[in-house]
Amino acid sequence: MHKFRTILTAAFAVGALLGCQKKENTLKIGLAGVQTGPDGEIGTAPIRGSQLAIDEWNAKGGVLGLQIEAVSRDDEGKANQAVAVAQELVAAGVKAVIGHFNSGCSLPASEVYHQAGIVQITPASTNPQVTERGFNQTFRLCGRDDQQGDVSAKFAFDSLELSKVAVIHNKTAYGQGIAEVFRKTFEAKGGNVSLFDGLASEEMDFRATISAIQKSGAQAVFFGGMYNQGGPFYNQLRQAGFKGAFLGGDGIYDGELIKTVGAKADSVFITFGPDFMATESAKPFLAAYKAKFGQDAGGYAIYGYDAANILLEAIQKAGTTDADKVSQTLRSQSWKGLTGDAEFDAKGDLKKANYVIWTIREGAFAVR
Amino acid sequence: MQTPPNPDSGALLFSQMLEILINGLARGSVYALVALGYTMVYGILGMINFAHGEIFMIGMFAAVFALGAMGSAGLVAVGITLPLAILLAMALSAGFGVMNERIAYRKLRGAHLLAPLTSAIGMSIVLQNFVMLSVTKGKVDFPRAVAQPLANTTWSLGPVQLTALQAVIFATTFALMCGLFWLVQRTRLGIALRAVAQDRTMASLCGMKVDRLIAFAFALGSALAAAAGAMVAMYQGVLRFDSGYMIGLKAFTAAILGGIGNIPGAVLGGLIIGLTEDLTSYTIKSEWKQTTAFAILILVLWLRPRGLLGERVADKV
Amino acid sequence: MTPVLKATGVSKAFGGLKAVSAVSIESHAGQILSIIGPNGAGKTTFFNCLSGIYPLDSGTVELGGGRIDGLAPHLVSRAGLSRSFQNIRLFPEMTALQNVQVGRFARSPRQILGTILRTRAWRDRERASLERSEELLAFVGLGDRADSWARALPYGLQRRLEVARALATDPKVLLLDEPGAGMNPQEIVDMMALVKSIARLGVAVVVIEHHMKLVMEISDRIVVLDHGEPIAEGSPDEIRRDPRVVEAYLGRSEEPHG
Amino acid sequence: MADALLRLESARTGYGPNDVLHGVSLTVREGEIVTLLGGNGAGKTTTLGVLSGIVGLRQGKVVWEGRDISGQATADRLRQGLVLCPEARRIFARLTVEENLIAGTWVRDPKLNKAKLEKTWERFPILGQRRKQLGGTLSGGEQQMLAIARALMGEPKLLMLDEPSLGLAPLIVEQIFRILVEINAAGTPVLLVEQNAHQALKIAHRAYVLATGEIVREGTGSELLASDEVRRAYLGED
Amino acid sequence: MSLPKNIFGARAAILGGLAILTAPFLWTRLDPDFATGFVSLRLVPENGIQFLSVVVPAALVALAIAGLGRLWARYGSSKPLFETASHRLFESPRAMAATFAALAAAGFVMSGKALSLGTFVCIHMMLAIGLNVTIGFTGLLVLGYAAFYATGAYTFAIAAHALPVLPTWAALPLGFTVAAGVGFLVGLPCLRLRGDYLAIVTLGFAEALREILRNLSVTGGDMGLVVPMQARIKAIGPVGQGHASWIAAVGVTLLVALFVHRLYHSRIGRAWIAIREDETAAAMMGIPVVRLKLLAFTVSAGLAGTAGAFFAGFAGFVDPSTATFEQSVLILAMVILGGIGSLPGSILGAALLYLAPTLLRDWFPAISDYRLFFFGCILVAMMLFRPQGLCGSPRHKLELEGAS
Repeated sequence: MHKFRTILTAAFAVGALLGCQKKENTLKIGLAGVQTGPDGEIGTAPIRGSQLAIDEWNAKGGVLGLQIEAVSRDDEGKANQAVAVAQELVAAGVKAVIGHFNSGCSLPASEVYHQAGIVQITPASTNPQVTERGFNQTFRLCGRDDQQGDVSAKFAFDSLELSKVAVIHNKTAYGQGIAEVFRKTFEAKGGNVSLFDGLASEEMDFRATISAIQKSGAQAVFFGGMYNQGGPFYNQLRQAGFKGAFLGGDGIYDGELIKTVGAKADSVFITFGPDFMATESAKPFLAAYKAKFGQDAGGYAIYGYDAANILLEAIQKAGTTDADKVSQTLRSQSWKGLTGDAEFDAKGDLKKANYVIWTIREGAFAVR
Repeated sequence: MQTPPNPDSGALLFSQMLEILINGLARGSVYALVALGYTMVYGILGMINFAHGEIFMIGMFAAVFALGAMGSAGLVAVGITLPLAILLAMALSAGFGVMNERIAYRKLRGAHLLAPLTSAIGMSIVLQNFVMLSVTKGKVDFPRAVAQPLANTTWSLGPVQLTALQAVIFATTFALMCGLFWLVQRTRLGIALRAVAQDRTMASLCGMKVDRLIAFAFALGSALAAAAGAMVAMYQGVLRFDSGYMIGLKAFTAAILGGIGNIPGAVLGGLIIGLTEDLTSYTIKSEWKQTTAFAILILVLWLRPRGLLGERVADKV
Repeated sequence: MTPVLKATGVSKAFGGLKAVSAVSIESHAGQILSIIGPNGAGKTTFFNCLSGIYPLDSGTVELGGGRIDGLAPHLVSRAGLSRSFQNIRLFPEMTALQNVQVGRFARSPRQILGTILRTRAWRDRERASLERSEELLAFVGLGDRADSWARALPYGLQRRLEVARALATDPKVLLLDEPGAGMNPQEIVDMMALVKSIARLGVAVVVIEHHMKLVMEISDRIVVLDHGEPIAEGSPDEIRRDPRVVEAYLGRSEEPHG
Repeated sequence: MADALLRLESARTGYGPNDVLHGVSLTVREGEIVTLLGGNGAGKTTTLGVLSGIVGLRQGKVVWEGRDISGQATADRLRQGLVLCPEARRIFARLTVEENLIAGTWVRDPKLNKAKLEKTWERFPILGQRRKQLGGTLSGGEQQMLAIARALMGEPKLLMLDEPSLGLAPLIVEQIFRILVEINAAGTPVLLVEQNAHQALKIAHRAYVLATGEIVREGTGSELLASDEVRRAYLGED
Repeated sequence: MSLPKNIFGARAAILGGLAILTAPFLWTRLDPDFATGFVSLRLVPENGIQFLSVVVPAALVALAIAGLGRLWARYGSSKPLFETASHRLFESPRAMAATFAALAAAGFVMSGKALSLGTFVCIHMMLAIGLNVTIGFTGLLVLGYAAFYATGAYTFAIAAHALPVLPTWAALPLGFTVAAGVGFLVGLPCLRLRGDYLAIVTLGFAEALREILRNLSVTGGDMGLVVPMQARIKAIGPVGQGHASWIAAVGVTLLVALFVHRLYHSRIGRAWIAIREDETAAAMMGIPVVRLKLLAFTVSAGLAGTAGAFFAGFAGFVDPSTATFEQSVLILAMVILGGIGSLPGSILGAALLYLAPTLLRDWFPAISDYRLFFFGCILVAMMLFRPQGLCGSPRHKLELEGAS
């Protein structure tokens, strides 16, 4: 038994050394999202945007008198990694988290933040479920898939006067979510979804699916997925002689899409926020981003930037980092950002989802 | 979920079935080309070359690199650049194949099954990440100006629409397969390859440089995979560092299905897998095509453990 | 006296080649039967047939009155036939003792739950198995090498270990495939003594051997195979004088008869 | 007597810790048939392995036409005409007869293949009849002929054979030995490893008896036929 | 056969060949012109310089470590150290209890991050120990091991939804039983196949299973399933949720290890090794080879299921990524790195391979993209230079030398 006690004491001693944490004099903010792997490029953009905002705040003297320390973590776009990252961030003592990128990551991770009582603002997870679970400190600065799918379906039925559409998705929380909302709205309006099918994320040859679309007699295709599949899908549709419209969500809003489909792409309709990048107020941000990271800001960078600014401002206004107070403050008023005025509803969603329809014109995205 | 086909569109349905057949065969012939590489290496070494899918991916990138280099040099005539790019891609991939053999396999010949398999898995991770780190995490577009004209040219053969792109794929695949057949079955080199596959000691007693012949088999398989890669890149329009994994797995499935080590078997297996997938996509749902492909594999292995055309070789005691 | 092992008309062909044709043997408890013949005569194939590794084309094998042909090797082993291999086939990554313990597999009852919980009954059996294995190691002269890796043992001792492992299955019949191969003269003498002492335990021993000296000294009876066929059978003295045997080994000395 | 074509000088080698050959020396001269006899495990096959270069030497050397070739690879020795027809025939079972033969010409000029094949069909008419058949489908005797023919395709200056009579019926064995005599008569020296002592000694000019890795007796074929050494090496008689 | 200068020449040839082959990837950049649809190639040194600036120092560090490793191998062997320690541990209930108590108590002073990381490490230890039963003990090549992990995880998640009264502890028997059952059914037809075919069939099974999980609604599709609160590991009194998970993880891992240890040191374990070493000889010893292979396969699958169900109870959600090839390869690499067939090896391998990339990412965030690249390099290098793994015995090495 003597040995046992020795071991126990030693274990405690070692543990105490490990567990000993130095006094904090910074405010830690977690930045989480996919940064490596296939989605790494698009996922890094909002994190960099947030980073930029935090740098600006630090330059101005920080918040509540504290310098802000960004703790950036890569969830690799994988759900289980996201849980691990979330637990790490909680353990690292972050007071709030901006992230994650993929809906599939935000969903499980937000449970961890919820339990730990940490404010989370996602700049890009559009799956409705993210804010549907009654977590009062989970916020979303972008639109929801149901809003997006809804807008797209109404546009397809009302403006394009389509009655028969094939709906294809990439089987992810995002893609399938948006596709299902599209189908629901479209059918509710009296339209007919002639085909509803999912594609594996690594699949790039869609000819068989396209044949099935043609067989179903669809007039147009709604694509719930990302640009890397959306581009080839569009090209192959056109090669197969399909002339109908090609609709999609924000996942295909990326310069890479245009590189793939070319300048002559026609009848492409994408739901996305209004053209924030073209506004005068975004210019300094875009310039600073390019200067810092040597790259043009991607579609979601600006959301990351706004999320950080709004979060820090709310902390400043609340005068504390306490999650309940910060959440309350966030809900209580309207926030100014590059993406327009943001007001959060009880769920943590934006009250006013401003999705507009974009199209490709002369080799660039343009509001229709 | 499926809308029932229009009763009066029987003719349309028929032509679409033919189209599915063509699409499935195009996909299948690509699998077949890649499967040949697996089968050759397995036939000669009894090892699964797990990095073969990555060689295929390297071939995709190499083709675009070659087109880019020619583009920079001002050479844009598709009729010249495309064949040249495919050849260059084949050469570069062959080099990668040889290097792969040299580093990850040669020392492990005759070792326990697990060792070469593991090093091959390691090699495939290395190659994939090398391309990701050195080229891009995102996608690369196959130059549209090269692929589009081919894709937009369609020929009607009776009720069937065949694009020039598909014709190129069929023609190249067919030519390469015939070339391989001729090489393996009709030439001295082919005899030597088969001899090495059957009895390495006797082959070296015949004066054959076994190491070089094995490296040659790797080069050959890699070149075929690169040709397939170039065509797939053209066909689907984009390529990514992880584009090789699934095709590699499918092609490997095809090789096993046909009876690994057996060249006609690999072709047959590739076509079957390709057709199965497209038929599943068309008649059931795209969602289930992987499942049906693997279900067929398991079924075949269960009923015929040597694959469809595999030979029964007596186990030595 | 009834034989323990009785093989009748055993035949086996590979492709067109008749490796073993119509070989019959009888092996009695406590006796040593040797099978000899030039290279490629089908001796090892015959052993593989007896031990269930190859299915028979025709013929029967009886062990203690029951048929064992057509049984899988592990069932043949359980029925009481054990063997060694021409090219030693130990389990190289196990100690000498563990090798022998593997041989006890079928002789200890199944107890998965007992294994996990380490019940008293399990421990008793495990100890019994261990003791028996140690006994066998000592019997073949490896008592002091119990914890050596099998692969690390010298060649001669590996052969002995293989014999101990075969004995661990409590065989009624023991087939030894070239127990003296690759040994130096002293080791061969020791091996002869060991084989004799096994027979004295009441086991029926069947030996394939090339060392004529070994064969002539230890055998009670000898069967000679050539081209898969039995060409002679008898006591060592009879075999020594049999011209067919000399011919099988040295080739024909005259032009073919008639 | 012509000069020594091949000399093995006190060769010592083995596998693992034990030596299999304890200093074996032998000589083959132009035009000879030399037989190497010995019981199982005497080291006959290992000796051929050393000569052909698939087994390394621990001591001693191999001298070919006056040059030390101990360090040379199999292919290089083959190119100089040192051809081994190995034990158990080792036919490429899934190659046709013709392809098996072509495999034997790997180090030679392929332009000569046609003529060489013609010659082979003449010498072994049975192989000519089966030229398109897979090697694995031949009978044992035919396979042995194919193995010899394949070795001959390599244009040997010295043909080494390892137990060509193994597992063959007596009539076939005689046929094989007749062929060996013919080959020798046509000018190719032969080094023959055999267990069929009587047949082998009858055709041999000279012979060696190998026992446990040592040459225990050397002499002409008829000398050895009459001696007891051979019986002892095989039958273990005292 | 080859002389030293040859080896040097060969190395130079390999390096030279690599430099030429990788040149287009390292030193050029593709510039697509979306207007014309052509692409051009431009020489840019940055790509290559960045890549080499990470890889070359890493290679130098690796060489230094390898040098140290050689010294260690020459002057002291790792095997007795780990094997003896683990043997002593698992043979003594008192040592087990002490270890458990010490680790559990350490949870009080461990940070939340360390607790979560530790729990994940434990889950992977269970997986590595389980896979070692097939690959290490019995020599059966299983490439789709993650499929059984997913089976366990989904089984528990679905059951917890169907039975709202299901307690957390039910995860273990449930995960084990169902995954073992699935393993049995998959193994039944497969075990007649040759080694590498088995590898492929299990891989195919894993891929098909992942597709099925992604397609069915009962499994929640790609989004996966959230495990109801009542079935998760909860805080107990002063012990927080993270700490409770850690204690449970340590306990289950020790039990799993003890289970395997006891099987290994019994007639069943000896029979498994015998089958791995020589199937025919094993059969001649009266071992029913197919039945024991099936047993190993079933037990191994069951252990993966246990780990999976534990994961579900711990993480609170499951998704199809539990069945990916990447996950399978990770577990395989743990077993191989630790040493095939060695129980402490699996434990060590799991700890190293799970912790190393995570810590690397935290300490050197700049090279976090390179972690998989290095992971692959380690797999290849391990097979070439130390195929027996960290704790393995040098048998495979001998085989290699015999072959060359």
